Amino acid sequence: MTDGAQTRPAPAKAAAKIWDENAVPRHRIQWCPGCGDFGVLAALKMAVAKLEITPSQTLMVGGIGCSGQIRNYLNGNAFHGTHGGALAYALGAKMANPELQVITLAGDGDTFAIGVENFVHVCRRDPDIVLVVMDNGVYGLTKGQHSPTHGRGIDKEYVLEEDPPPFSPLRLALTAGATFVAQSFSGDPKHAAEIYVQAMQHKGFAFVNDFSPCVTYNKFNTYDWYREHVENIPAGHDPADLGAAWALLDDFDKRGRLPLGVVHAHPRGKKAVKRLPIWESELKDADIKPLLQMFR
Amino acid sequence: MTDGAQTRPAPAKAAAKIWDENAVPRHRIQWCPGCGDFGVLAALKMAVAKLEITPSQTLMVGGIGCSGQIRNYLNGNAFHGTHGGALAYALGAKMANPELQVITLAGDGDTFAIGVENFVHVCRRDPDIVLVVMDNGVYGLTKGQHSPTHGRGIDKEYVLEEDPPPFSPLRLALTAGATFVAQSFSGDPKHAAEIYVQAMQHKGFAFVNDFSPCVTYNKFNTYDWYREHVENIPAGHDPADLGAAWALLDDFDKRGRLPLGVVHAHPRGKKAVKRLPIWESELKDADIKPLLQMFR
Amino acid sequence: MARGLCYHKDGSVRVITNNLKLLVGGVQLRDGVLTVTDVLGRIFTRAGLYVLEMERGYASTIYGAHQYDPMVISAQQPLSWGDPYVDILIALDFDSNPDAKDQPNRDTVLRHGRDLKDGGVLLYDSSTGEIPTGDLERRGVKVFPIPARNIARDELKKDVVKNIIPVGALFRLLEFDADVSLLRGLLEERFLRKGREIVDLNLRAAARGVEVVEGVLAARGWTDAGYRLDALPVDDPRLLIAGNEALAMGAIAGGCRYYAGYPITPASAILEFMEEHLPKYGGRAMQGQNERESIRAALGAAVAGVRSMVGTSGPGLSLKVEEFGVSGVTETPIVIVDTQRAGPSTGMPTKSEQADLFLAAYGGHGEIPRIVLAPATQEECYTMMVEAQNLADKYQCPVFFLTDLNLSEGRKVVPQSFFEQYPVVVDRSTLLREDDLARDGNGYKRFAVTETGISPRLVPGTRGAVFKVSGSEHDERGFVSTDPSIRKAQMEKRFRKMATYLAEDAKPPKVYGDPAGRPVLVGWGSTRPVLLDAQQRLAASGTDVAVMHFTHLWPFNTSAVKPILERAASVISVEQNFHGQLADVIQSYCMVPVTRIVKFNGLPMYVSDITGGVNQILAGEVAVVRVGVEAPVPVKVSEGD
Amino acid sequence: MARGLCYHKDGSVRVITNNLKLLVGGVQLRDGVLTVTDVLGRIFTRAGLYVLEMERGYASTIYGAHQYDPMVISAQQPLSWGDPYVDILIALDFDSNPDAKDQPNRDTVLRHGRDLKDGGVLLYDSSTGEIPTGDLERRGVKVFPIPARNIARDELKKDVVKNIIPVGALFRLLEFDADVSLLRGLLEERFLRKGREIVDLNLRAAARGVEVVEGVLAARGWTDAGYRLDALPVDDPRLLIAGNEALAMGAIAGGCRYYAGYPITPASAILEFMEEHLPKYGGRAMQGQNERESIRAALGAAVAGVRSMVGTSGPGLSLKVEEFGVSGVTETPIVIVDTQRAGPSTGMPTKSEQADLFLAAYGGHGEIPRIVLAPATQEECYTMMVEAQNLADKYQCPVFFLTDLNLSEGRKVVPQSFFEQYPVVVDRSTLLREDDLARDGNGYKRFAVTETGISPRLVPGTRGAVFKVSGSEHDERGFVSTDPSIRKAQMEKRFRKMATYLAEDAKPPKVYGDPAGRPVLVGWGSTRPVLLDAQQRLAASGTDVAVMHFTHLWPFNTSAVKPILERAASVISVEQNFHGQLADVIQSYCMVPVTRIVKFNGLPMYVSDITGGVNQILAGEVAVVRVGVEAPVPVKVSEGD
Ligand SMILES: Cc1ncc(C[n+]2csc(CCOP(=O)(O)OP(=O)(O)O)c2C)c(N)n1
Ligand SMILES: Cc1ncc(C[n+]2csc(CCOP(=O)(O)OP(=O)(O)O)c2C)c(N)n1
Ligand code: SF4
Ligand code: SF4
Ligand SMILES: [Mg+2]
Ligand SMILES: [Mg+2]
Repeated sequence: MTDGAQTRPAPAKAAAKIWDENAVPRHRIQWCPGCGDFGVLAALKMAVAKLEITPSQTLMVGGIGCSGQIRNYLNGNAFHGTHGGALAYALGAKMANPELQVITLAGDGDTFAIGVENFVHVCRRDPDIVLVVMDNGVYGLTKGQHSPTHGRGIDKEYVLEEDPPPFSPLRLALTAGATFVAQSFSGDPKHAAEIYVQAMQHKGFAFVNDFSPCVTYNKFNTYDWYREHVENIPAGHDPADLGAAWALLDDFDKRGRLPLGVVHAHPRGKKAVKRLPIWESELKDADIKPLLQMFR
Repeated sequence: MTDGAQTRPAPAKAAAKIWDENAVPRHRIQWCPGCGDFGVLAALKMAVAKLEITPSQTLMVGGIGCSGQIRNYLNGNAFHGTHGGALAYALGAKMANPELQVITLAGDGDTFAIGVENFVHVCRRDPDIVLVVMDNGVYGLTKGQHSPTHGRGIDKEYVLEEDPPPFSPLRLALTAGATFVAQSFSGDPKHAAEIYVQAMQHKGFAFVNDFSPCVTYNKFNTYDWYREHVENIPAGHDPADLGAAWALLDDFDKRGRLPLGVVHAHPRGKKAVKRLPIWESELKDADIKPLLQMFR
Repeated sequence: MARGLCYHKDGSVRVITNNLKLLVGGVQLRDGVLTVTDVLGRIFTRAGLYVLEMERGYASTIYGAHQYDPMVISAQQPLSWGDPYVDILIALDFDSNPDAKDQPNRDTVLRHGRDLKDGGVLLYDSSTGEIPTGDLERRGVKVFPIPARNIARDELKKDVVKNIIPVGALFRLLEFDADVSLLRGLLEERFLRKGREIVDLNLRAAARGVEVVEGVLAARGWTDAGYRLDALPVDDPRLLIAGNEALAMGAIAGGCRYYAGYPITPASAILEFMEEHLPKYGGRAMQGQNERESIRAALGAAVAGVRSMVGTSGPGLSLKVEEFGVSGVTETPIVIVDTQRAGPSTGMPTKSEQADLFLAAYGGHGEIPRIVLAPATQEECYTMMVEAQNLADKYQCPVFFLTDLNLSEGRKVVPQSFFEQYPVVVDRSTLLREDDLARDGNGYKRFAVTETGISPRLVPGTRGAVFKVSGSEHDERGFVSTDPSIRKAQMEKRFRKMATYLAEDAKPPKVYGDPAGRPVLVGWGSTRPVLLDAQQRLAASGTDVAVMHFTHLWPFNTSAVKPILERAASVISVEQNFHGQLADVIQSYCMVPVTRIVKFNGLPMYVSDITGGVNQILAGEVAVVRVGVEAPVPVKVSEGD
Repeated sequence: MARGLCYHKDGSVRVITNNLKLLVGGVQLRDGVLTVTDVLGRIFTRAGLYVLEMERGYASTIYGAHQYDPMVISAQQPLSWGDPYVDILIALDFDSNPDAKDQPNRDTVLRHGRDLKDGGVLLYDSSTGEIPTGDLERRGVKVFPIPARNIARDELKKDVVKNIIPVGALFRLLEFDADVSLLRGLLEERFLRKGREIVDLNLRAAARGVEVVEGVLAARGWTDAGYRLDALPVDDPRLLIAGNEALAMGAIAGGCRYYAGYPITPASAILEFMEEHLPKYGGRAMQGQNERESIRAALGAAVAGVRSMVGTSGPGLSLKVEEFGVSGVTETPIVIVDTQRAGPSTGMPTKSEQADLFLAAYGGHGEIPRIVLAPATQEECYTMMVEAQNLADKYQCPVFFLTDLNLSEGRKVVPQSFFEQYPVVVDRSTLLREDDLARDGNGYKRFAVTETGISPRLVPGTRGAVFKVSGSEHDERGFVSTDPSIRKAQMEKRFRKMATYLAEDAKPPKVYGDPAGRPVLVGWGSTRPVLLDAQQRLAASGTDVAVMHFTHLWPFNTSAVKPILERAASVISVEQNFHGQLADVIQSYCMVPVTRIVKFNGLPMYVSDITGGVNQILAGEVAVVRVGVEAPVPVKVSEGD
């Protein structure tokens, strides 16, 4: 599949259209009509077009779920492995080739249930990759079971081990040391796109939790419900200030609101690394003689 | 192996000695001389003796590591499965039989590295079990590699994905919704024992992070280092107040101190459940006829 | 094999009664394919007919893919689902596939029209216009266009009743339920609490379906459609039940009181069943937060003494492998249900396969005793699950219960009395009672080395003793040890349990026909019905074969199998996987060469696949037949994970 | 087999030169067992002697267990580690075992004294008093009590030099390095930067050891100890190297530039080696936070085009199973090292076993192509790892590299020139170059269906094309599909790679001796040396057997093996596992019966285990010999995980 780069140079104008190539044609996309993931797809295309990224320079790693299918709905390299593993593949790919724009796209079940083992540690490792979670509170693809964010906004007691309360992805990310933590709403793709752009520009691990309603299996956290509960982060907020980030989350929680925008963004000093050797030319004259001395 | 219960009734005085039965004799314990885990073992025995628990009513689930071996160093039922799985086994055992005193004993690598997938979700589920983590900042049993708490107190930049910064077990527990979060120091077994007692009395998931120095592989976080950095939580602190818990952690962090004591304790309303049916007598008259109707 | 209508010698056409296969197709989630087949299946069942619905046609996406659901209906319990050919095709989709603009018709017709028998019936939604069906009509197919969507939307002003219109139409052309009593009965059960008018609206919809059909019959001057269904007297109530439902009930009956699972197709239904019903029996069911939490929690419950089970499918089984060893070495009983789907990796999550035998038998580092069972039918899903619960308890090791997607989700008619009368036994005699302890005093050894290999198990909380249980090698009391002699004794003790199992509990494969000097078809699990169907069809065409079918796969029962296969003329394994996994195992234990008919393209094994394969192999053309056409389906649609 | 001293016909005793086995034992972490054997091993190697140190004796706890480290030293490369019997026993432990109060001596003597040959030598630390060794002396054992701990503590005032005292003593009684030049050389390399006095102190310690020995010799009127070692001229420099070190270097030489591992015995050493050295070659090594993160990150790096590897042992391999399928279906190359240890589950983490063949060959739901290799020696750990890197790249599937604890940690002398002269080839010709793309234009298909089954692989970032890679079944471009014909084509394409591998790259098993009409011993991996040793010993006792040894285990090379084994008189598989896993595979593919000599008690396979087993089997007594004594070790110590 050509990335279009070679057939035509990729000037800003042309860029947008390139992203429709090497992708499942629109009419064959198998999301339910109205699925929030359409908004994420639109926002994602706006973002990569805005940044004039070349598809061949991109590697999208999809989770398993309705959401993860997004990887095949636009141009760019795509990989998809096991449920919950997306972040770990992305970590390795980025460590191997820092020149790639690595974007991880997964669901809330994939990332926070089975995938939390990777989420927590990738926040600590801070690879320069983006994670967009399509958070719909359910396991869509398996027909609507509860995900770790299910119950958002529902006022009830959680009295049995079988039925744990939801947790906050943003707080978990901050606790684990994520250097970029943001939230968006696929009901507002333009705004979401702006946040994705910042995430892609961030040097380090950039986590965007996107409210992406499941119109089929989550009848509570609907578009309307989100519209009533989301609120943009005030202009005054300083994302670099971790304390302010926590305070902001506390304040929104108290007021029963869901923040949209960048909660925290504070890049860590990192050591620059080159792409690892791949080609024979780069590998052929590896001399192991110096290693042999230690065995004498 | 008898738990001694049947050979003699278990009055408070006798209790203490009971815990030495059905256990690896002291002189065969294979921890390094001075290992912090000796302190945890002493504290644990004090706690169960104080509460006059019967060994046969106890189920200890050990992690894999030097620490996990503690399960065989005192009386009581003990189970030990895979690395990182201790909390999940304990969860199932407690759900099955709420009458058991279930105590999970594991290392920081076992719990926070490979086991974080269970730690986070068990905090949410809030089973009425105790977890004591023997936190030494290293993988002791595999000869000293870094655990997720390695680097505590070391002032350095973390500039590569290979070398992630440590995280705070207490903050992670609070974020995930743990209802009892405490910290102890095996250098002070008496105080640790008091905390274990509170943990065992807590109705819900009780997490105690115990600083348990590895004298062989962690030459930085030594007994002396801890003695210089630990500080008891002030009497005024209200563990029931979650906000206060966070504030306390912030305050200690700012001052470069490590809190000892109960940071947070606030039981959730829970539904009482009976031990699940086990014996033929309890199982034999299960009538499935009512279920059949749905297939007509 | 007979295709299409039956002809009298005089050439006149006879109407086929109570013996047909129909297929309902449409767009997933939108067109209500399963709503329609559920209504049809239940009503036919109540009418005393046998319904078999073992082929699942859906995609691993929620909306928009092509979905279909074939159904065999007959007066007797059908031998099997037979072949792809259908008598009646009901196409619920009303729009054209944008990828087939040149072919102005619908996915369902386009994909399944070729399987429609000569003289069969096509019933399709013509709301967006009629479609050219000349080619079909030339084959004698009777075509009934019904603008169901439009009728529902424009006349009845309620989109959802669109599903009932083809039901009415179908009933009319099958001259079935003329007084609508059966349909009314079902509708009232479902909707009466929502109000009589809903029921009436649905009945009007059905009536409109009838009208349209009658219009076509009149216009074409047809007296009938060539097929009819007659209700039969029902001796005792019948159930239309899926494998997952049957095995879940078997678990409850067998004493399982703790269940954990992580959602996965096609095992999720077991989790949902258990979450809804297990608490009624004093048990608990938990949706794990990941694959390992579920099996570990289940093992924890088992350690506490409760009969415990997990259910999953391929990917989830792979993620549980390390826990097989925990169960094996700690001797903690666990039943592991694997509703096999097409792998490897995510593979084809909504397609059926039998490719996890290797994983169940050989998965895991090191070596543990284990038992692998594979039921063939919904009935065995129930009875063998009761057995599985007892075996796990007795042998204190993992018991794998292998179904597959078609068996787990496929539905079959089973008399209610079958479940009511099956004698369930719950035997927990390997558990220690408090008085046992009192008797043998202080000496309790969890891993006592015994003749049978089975060591009495202590339930924690029992006063008088404690256990030390470890995944590390241990001595009889459970303390960690690497003493070579202790290691040897414990390994041998654990594996003696498998010798005991083979001697006391393993059921030999069922043999149908006389294998001596004949080709023997071997198979396992859900393919038994097609194997027996193929055996009859081969006999009819003059080829006598015997069938050997395995439900108890592991440990392999060499002494029961080898002598039989050594007497056979040849051995042909029929499996839904690539390698012929059972074939490899048989060769390893019996050292007789096994030729293979394998199918791994996601479609069910059909009778004609087997008869065709057998003829090729017996003709000496090949040793391995890989079933499947090379031609891609006529319509391309993308699919999900 | 000859035990103890050699006697002339005239009955006088000859001194054995440059051919002995010694064993150093003591308390783990405390007594410096490995420090002593490292010093000995390096010095003997420099002296032109061949050292073989393949038996690991330690516990899965850090401190306090009994540790021992046997070492064969000889003038020629020894055939194998032979038998448990030792010529010289060096006991570093100086306190008595509280569980053996009645026996006032040390674990080392108590455990290994019985393996000491008649006329052998015992050298023990007598700091806490002398011990009764009458029973040993009655067998002609020369006993040398040395109060090493006291000398170090009281005279030399430095505890650590206690380890050098027995070294000096040993050298004296072997009449080796009389001018201390070799010892001084090593000590200077190690300690000179810390100061001359450290070196001198150690030399004084050694000298004190010499004095004590001379004291004993004089007192007993012994002229010598019956053994001596003479330094030999060294043609080219020699290395004393472990399997893990050799394979890690092989990976670097073979182009691996990304390594990930989660610490686990005995694989951790590979991780530590890679963390230290891989960056020097532009690569990166990462300690995973869990078993899955490590292999997933490695797969991610491989997707990015980098040669990538993970290393683990049993439990970690079980946790990676789901990723085997990802590698298989996404056709992402990965080398997976499994340093096998005794399972199942946590099992015996510090004991060696060969019980993961089933998992490597059959592990995972569904079916994937895969390659399984098992080197036999340190040399092959290097050369076959280079091969593994190329195979993974060419066949784009998981390549399993099975060592075991003894091979991975065991050390052997290998000439440096072996590594310097081995012609390393790095072949990445299955990767697409930008100009290839330009040539075949827009049509890039990641999963193109080819004759060989191999599809050219795109490195992401290459301008001109992109890939869509999925763990779900897919079409040639990588888009998800369940079209039956596409599925069939992709499954067959993937498995054609194995046919290509067997035709182009699979190395047949090595056969030693003429199998025709003879018993054939089959084995795999690290047991080759003992197999060949046993073959010679059997020949000496009049039993001619051939040996067939596998390094390329999977896919099974039937056409290369079956004809040979069919000509054999009988087939005897020798394996360090319970089932005889290779035996089962051979029976499955060759359909010849395979008898078995299996050992699974944690001890290495000894020559006498094989010769004894072969004689039993050939005598027709049994079909399976399970090696191992039933008597527990004389001293009970608890152990850890
Ligand atoms: C190991 C494993 N377990 C279970 C599944 C089944 N499964 C597929 S998608 C999914 C969860 C999807 O939920 P989410 O990640 O929130 O994505 P969504 O469909 O909601 O977008 C599950 C459990 C699987 N594919 N692999
Ligand atoms: C699946 C698996 N991977 C790796 C190991 C090896 N292993 C044993 S203990 C351990 C970590 C121990 O660290 P910690 O949990 O902190 O316990 P400690 O020894 O420090 O008390 C590891 C990685 C294992 N047993 N199982
Ligand atoms: S099920 Fe939910 S998440 Fe999945 S496609 Fe439909 S709306 Fe979207
Ligand atoms: S290695 Fe460390 S943790 Fe392990 S026993 Fe020794 S001191 Fe304790
Ligand atoms: Mg979701
Ligand atoms: Mg630790």
